[in-house]
Amino acid sequence: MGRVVIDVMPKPEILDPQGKAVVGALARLGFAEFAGARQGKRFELEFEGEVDQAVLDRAREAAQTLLSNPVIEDVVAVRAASDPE
Amino acid sequence: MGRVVIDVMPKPEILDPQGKAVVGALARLGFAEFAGARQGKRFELEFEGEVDQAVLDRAREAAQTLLSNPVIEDVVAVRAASDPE
Amino acid sequence: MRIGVVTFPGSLDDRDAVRAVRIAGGTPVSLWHDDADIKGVDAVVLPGGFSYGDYLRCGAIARFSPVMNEIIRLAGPPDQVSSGLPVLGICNGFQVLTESHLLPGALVRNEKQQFICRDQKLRIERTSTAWTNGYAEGQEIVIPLKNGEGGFIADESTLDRLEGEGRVVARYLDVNPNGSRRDIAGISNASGTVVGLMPHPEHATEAGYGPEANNGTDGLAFFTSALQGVLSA
Amino acid sequence: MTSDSINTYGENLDALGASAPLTEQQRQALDTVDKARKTPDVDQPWAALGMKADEYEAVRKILDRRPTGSELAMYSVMWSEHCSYKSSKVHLRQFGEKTTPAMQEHLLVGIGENAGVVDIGQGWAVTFKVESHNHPSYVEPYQGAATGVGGIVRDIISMGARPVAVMDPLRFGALDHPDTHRVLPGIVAGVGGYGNCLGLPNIGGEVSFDPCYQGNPLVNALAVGTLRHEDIHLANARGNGNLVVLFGARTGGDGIGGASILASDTFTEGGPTKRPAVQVGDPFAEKVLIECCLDLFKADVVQGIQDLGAAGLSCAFSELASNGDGGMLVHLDRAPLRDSTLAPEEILMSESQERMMAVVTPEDLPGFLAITTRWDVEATVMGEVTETGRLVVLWHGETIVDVPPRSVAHDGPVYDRPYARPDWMDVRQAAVPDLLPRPQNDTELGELVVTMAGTPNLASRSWVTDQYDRYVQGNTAQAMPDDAGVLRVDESSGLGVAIATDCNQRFAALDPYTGAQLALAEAYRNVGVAGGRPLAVTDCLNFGSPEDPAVMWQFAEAVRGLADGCQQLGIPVTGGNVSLYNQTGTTAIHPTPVVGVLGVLQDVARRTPSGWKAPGAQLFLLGTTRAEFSGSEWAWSQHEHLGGLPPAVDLEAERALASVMATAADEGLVFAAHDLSDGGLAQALVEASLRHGVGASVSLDAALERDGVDAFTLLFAESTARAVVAVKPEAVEQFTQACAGNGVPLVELGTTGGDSLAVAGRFSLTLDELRASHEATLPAALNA
Ligand SMILES: Nc1ncnc2c1ncn2[C@@H]1O[C@H](COP(=O)(O)OP(=O)(O)O)[C@@H](O)[C@H]1O
Ligand SMILES: [Mg+2]
Repeated sequence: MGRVVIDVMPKPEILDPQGKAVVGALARLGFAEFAGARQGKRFELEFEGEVDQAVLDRAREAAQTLLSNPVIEDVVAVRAASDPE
Repeated sequence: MGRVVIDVMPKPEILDPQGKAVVGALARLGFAEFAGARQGKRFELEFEGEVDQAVLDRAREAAQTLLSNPVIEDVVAVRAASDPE
Repeated sequence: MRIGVVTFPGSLDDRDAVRAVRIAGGTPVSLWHDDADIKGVDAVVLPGGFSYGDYLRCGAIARFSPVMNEIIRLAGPPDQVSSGLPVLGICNGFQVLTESHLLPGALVRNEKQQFICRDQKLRIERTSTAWTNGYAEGQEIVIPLKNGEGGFIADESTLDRLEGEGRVVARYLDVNPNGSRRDIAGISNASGTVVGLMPHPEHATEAGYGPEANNGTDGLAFFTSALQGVLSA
Repeated sequence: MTSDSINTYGENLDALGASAPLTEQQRQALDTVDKARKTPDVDQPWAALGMKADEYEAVRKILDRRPTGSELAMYSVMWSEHCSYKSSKVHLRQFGEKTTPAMQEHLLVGIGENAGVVDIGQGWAVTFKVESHNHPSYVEPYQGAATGVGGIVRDIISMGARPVAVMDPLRFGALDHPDTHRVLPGIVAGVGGYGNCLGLPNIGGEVSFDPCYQGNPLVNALAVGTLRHEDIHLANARGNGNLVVLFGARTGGDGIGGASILASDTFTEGGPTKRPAVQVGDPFAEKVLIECCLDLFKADVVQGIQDLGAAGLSCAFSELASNGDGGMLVHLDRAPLRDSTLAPEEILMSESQERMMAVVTPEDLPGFLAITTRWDVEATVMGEVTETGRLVVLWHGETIVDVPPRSVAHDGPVYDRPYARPDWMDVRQAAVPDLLPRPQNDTELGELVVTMAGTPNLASRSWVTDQYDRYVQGNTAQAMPDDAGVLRVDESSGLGVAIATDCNQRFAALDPYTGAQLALAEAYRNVGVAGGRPLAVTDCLNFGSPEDPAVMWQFAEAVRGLADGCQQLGIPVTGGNVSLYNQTGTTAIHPTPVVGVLGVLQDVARRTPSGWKAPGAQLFLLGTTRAEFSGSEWAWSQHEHLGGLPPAVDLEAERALASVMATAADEGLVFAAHDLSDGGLAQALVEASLRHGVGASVSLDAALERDGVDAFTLLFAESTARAVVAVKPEAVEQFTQACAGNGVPLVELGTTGGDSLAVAGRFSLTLDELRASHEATLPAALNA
């Protein structure tokens, strides 16, 4: 069973209310050193078999059509679960 | 400016309705080869300075107290933005 | 006049939209997400709710349903000036419209990170649409707002363009409940046929069951407008 | 029918979950009935499953052998306090015994079914029920509260009704306690997250703060459904050869042992498996399930539907069989699983959410599956109804359960636990609040009105209620912050219902018998004031450990009080829920018998709202005020005092008040009416003025003279059977006569209007300062 990891983050220029809320909460809990935060999504897709380039291409296609909204989000990574980021 | 990436995923034994919905939608869009999906969160925290072990420890603490709900989620990675997963 | 109301799995306000169409004097026609046939309706309402649980992103999964493929085709490109099928997306329906790229921008989590339900004051800013021609320009109305992800965002140039082309249909007054950029509550496509609105006019069409203000029927004109527009077309 | 003969429904083989055969090793390890017979002396973990030694012995006796692991799982979970009501049953009987034939007139389905059903006229019926989800909400506030809403809604669906509203009586520790800040936002978000996503308007509830709930918040959830008389369905498995179909979500490891371990004993660490300790709800799946069930009922392709809640399949199999012909054969390995490693015992105990079980005739199966397919709901034929009188469960063909279903579902142990009025009640009741310092002059009195408007228990609840959709479905005539939620049931006639839930736990702590009646009286009054004619009661009895005789006494007294009260008011208890073991360490919560009352309005357009909208209405105070401060919000919030005897109950006066208010609503005599409860007259005037920003000018003199009390008492005492009413000027005469005719004392207070609350000769408070106090408290505490 192979696994593909897809990371989706809000575009840097887009306001990220969740990230803003996280910074506020971090500060209140004494983690003020983290002055910025953004919150995105991480998907793990399971695939029957090896994850090769063809699978990654398909996963990227899925990431771009369904798993992210290009108006506000970027697909920042598509990789096999074992690969480095 | 350093950046810490934190990955949080629903615990494997916990129902993940979002992941379920993603699998269903993928299948309808013709990506049926991805038979399983889980959806988690990815946080990027910004830090003024280098990200060293001490910062990562603090980030892990933040991940475990605020950014994840230990009852239903696992912190699967805490790393410097440039580090491999 | 036949107005279609789409039901996706997880749609909630579909029955309310049907009722609103009927109160306005139209004939509601129920449309099913899985059926590309829109039964020759004159206009379509995409109702509020949590289509597919709003998992992934609000409206993202509904956007790929057979009925939406057909609606997207009939509505025409967002910037075309000649008019296509009139579509009103309310709340989740608005989210479906932005996910479908029939309208620009996106709707994100409320600034306060909480679901909010309140009687919301709006100003109608564009009346040359299929859904707001029954209002006076600048008219202030109160209709319910209820959403968790109702913050309208777009990049500055898109916002400028929307303003410049007069495509902001309604703006929040008094309180910006969800952090929407420039207090935007609703927008339209270029021709004014497709309108997305975060608050719920269908919940303000019947005296006694809507907000206290103005008898609670401030939303009715969205539906009577559609009948007007369709008649005069 | 065996697993072979089911093939006669060849085209529906999809519905027969296929599973891989057992390996020889797995077969060896399986605890079958055969094996149980041959190995009588195996040690079984009955104690870890929350069973007592004599209960385990009783099971052995019923079966005439040791139970298999699966049987033990079923008995332990079904005989837990939560499922069997073993400690409460002997007392709850009173609800039935004290229901007179007259009270049954409107009762279509009474206690004992998934939810009671009440006839509201014109062929319409309403079903409603309140349930607790206290412990799970403490462990995981969001999911605990969410799944609490999900569970009660499934009860309503199983009766054949369309769910139309929810309510949420909530109780937390002190507002400034850190744990309140952990649990409250999550619980509120969970109630909203699930209810909003189901498309059910939230039309009311409670938010109460008291240190007794620190470490044990109470999350009660009430659901309401509507149906036509002919649509009532009962969950039972009748008809030899009829099929038992499991549909909805897949079964996972959620909440295994939850029913027995979470709800019957205080928390135990870890547990035997590393299965998830909490259930996660999927409101989308439940919304689809609602529509799917309604379509199934409409198409008439089901005999009955049972919801899966606590005790999951164990409960559904045994209750369906026990309520029906008494036999059932089940192939457990067909259950679609989310986690393929689950053992049969775990599948039987799993409390995975969003599942239902239907009894379907073989002829109806294709129609049934067509509907589940349309809604994309997974459905699996698990087995069939038999006439054997036995519930037989097979696992890959091996018999792992063979029991009389009644012994599991209905003939569990019954305890008449010892109870005794604790001695400390004397001390508590003797500690009257008479000597507590009071305002010294009118200025201080005015200041107290402002302060009280902002105490945690009296402050505006909108921080909570603004997170709930009250508009969806378009039938909400009235919701928060009015006294009762009012729903239209019939769109053409306007026929509808009013519902309120109430309980003042401090009153119940001072005297549980009276306290329960006061909860009933308050909910009844809220419904009555809105113009509803009260018809039926549901209750959620939240108490500490029944093994503590003092708690058991509180419980017995509360039930007796509630049953007597219902009898006197002539409205039956139609269903409810008992939640015991609510305590932190050995300290029990205050007894908290939450009572929900449902009333009928012939036309909800005629309801009476709680706040006045316009100047010029005549204000009257109905009822009599006495110096009743024990358990009051004033004594508690200003002096942290709790002692004495609670206010006197006068159910005849409540009935008269409700009757006047029903007439006033029908005949359109009044603009607004607000009942008096926590915080007394002062708080009622404040709330009714703030509601639409229209103040009032009142004089206390007439009331002071008539009742012989001082201004402080008139403003803050919590005497019952009272309301403030804004009467239409032209109807004063008629209204006064209605009061006289019903023996309801009335005294003039003044008129509505202005932007302040002015009390002649004493003080005048601007609505702005009152609003600032009333609205600041919750946001200030919770947004921090
Ligand atoms: N948790 C809640 N959910 C929904 N409504 C609530 C909740 N708590 C309080 N409310 C509503 O707020 C209003 C004021 O509550 P409360 O003061 O307890 O009413 P009352 O004293 O009339 O019983 C009522 O309309 C009540 O239904
Ligand atoms: Mg009240």
